[in-house]
Amino acid sequence: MTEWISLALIAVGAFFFLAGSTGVLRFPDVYTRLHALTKADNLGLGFVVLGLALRADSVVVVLKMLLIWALVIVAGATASHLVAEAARTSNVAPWRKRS
Amino acid sequence: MTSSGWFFDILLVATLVWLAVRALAEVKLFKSVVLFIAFGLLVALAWVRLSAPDIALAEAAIGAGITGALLLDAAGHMRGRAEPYPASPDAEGASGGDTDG
Amino acid sequence: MRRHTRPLERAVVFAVVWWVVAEADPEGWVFGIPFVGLATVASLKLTPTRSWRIRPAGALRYAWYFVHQSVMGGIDVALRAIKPSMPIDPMIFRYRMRLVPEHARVLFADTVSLLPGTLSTGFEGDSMTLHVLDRELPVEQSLRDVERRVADLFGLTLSAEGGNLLACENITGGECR
Amino acid sequence: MKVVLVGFASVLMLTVIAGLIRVERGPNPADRMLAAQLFGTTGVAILLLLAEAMEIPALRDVALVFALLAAMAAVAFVKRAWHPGPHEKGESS
Repeated sequence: MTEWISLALIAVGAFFFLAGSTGVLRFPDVYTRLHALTKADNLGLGFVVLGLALRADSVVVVLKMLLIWALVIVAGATASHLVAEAARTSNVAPWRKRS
Repeated sequence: MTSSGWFFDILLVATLVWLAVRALAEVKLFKSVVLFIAFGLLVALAWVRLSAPDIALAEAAIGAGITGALLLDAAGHMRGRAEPYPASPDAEGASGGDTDG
Repeated sequence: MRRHTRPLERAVVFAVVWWVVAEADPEGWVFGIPFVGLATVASLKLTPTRSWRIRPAGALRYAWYFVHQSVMGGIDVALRAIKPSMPIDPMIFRYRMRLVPEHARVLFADTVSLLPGTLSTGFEGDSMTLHVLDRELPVEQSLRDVERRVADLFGLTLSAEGGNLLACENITGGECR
Repeated sequence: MKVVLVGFASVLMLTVIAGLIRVERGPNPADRMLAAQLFGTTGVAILLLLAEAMEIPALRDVALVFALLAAMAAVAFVKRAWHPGPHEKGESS
């Protein structure tokens, strides 16, 4: 039972990675791509970590994976802020929907 | 384990070769550096598949990380100093934001 | 505000991190003890004093809010990315922050980037500029919520001014209304 | 079941390869850089899956390095490689 829940969680995680990559490819400018990358991939990694946590041998392994996840979140959010700021200060124009 | 991961390994090796060629052949310096960083990360994954986690760690930290940062720094210094290459026939056309070497 | 160094507190934090990273391997302490010491010295050199503290109850409330919101954010952007119609309508906003200390603003910006449809793109004085994926989203309400949670986490009070959202014509700010 | 984990790792590998298309296309240095960031996050997930499937706990240490690397590359990019000059602004749409 745990086995199946674990696999289902990892599958959900893989879905978010797929959606994130789809966004990076489909979205029209660097800002919207950053949206897709930071949010979808961090959530995907979260689900993968949860799925693997269910089959981990010890609590400390779970803690270590959570630590890695937290590190990825902090690093990812900060990196996306920096890249977005660099793009903004050099006048990379954001995409606008044509109305 | 080694037998069931063949699909992963084929994907990895094919991408590695392609990245190696692209990183060397690319005219735009900055793009080449990003391709190199991606290449380093995939080389680390290749060491992982060869059950050599210690070498993978060194490759990720030194090969992709520190070398990548140094190359990014160097690409930043190169910008504006060297005359840009004659405009290459490029689908992106006048994408002004790029750092042609 | 009281400033403190607390070397021992930092060493304990680093020791716990090492214990987790070494997966509780007792042999790991051969390297662990010297490196916990080095990390403590390095952190005291880099940030000699710190003027902030974390309130445990506020941290729990923040963590719950954060997990909930980042799940919503991930689902939101994933659906927008895979829907064939790709429903996005981006807009630049400027938000006047009610949080004053720098550490709180950094946490605020990082949290905002993981909320549904918002991405922080830098600070300008007391304001933060952000890119929003869909102008129909209730951005002002969620930003005010995040600020309140961050203030709760650090035990801060929000300044009376600010907390309002302006829509900008241009990426570099310019005219905002 | 280990086979399924490697299968998921392969799916993630495919998303990494999809991200390479963004590195190729650009058009802006920032676009290429964020694809490098994508490899960081996805690489961590691949390594955690392989650590479980191949039963090598040390792979989680490699994942830890991958996690730090994306941030390091982004900082090096913003601080060092991207000095916006007056002649190179804007993005062709």
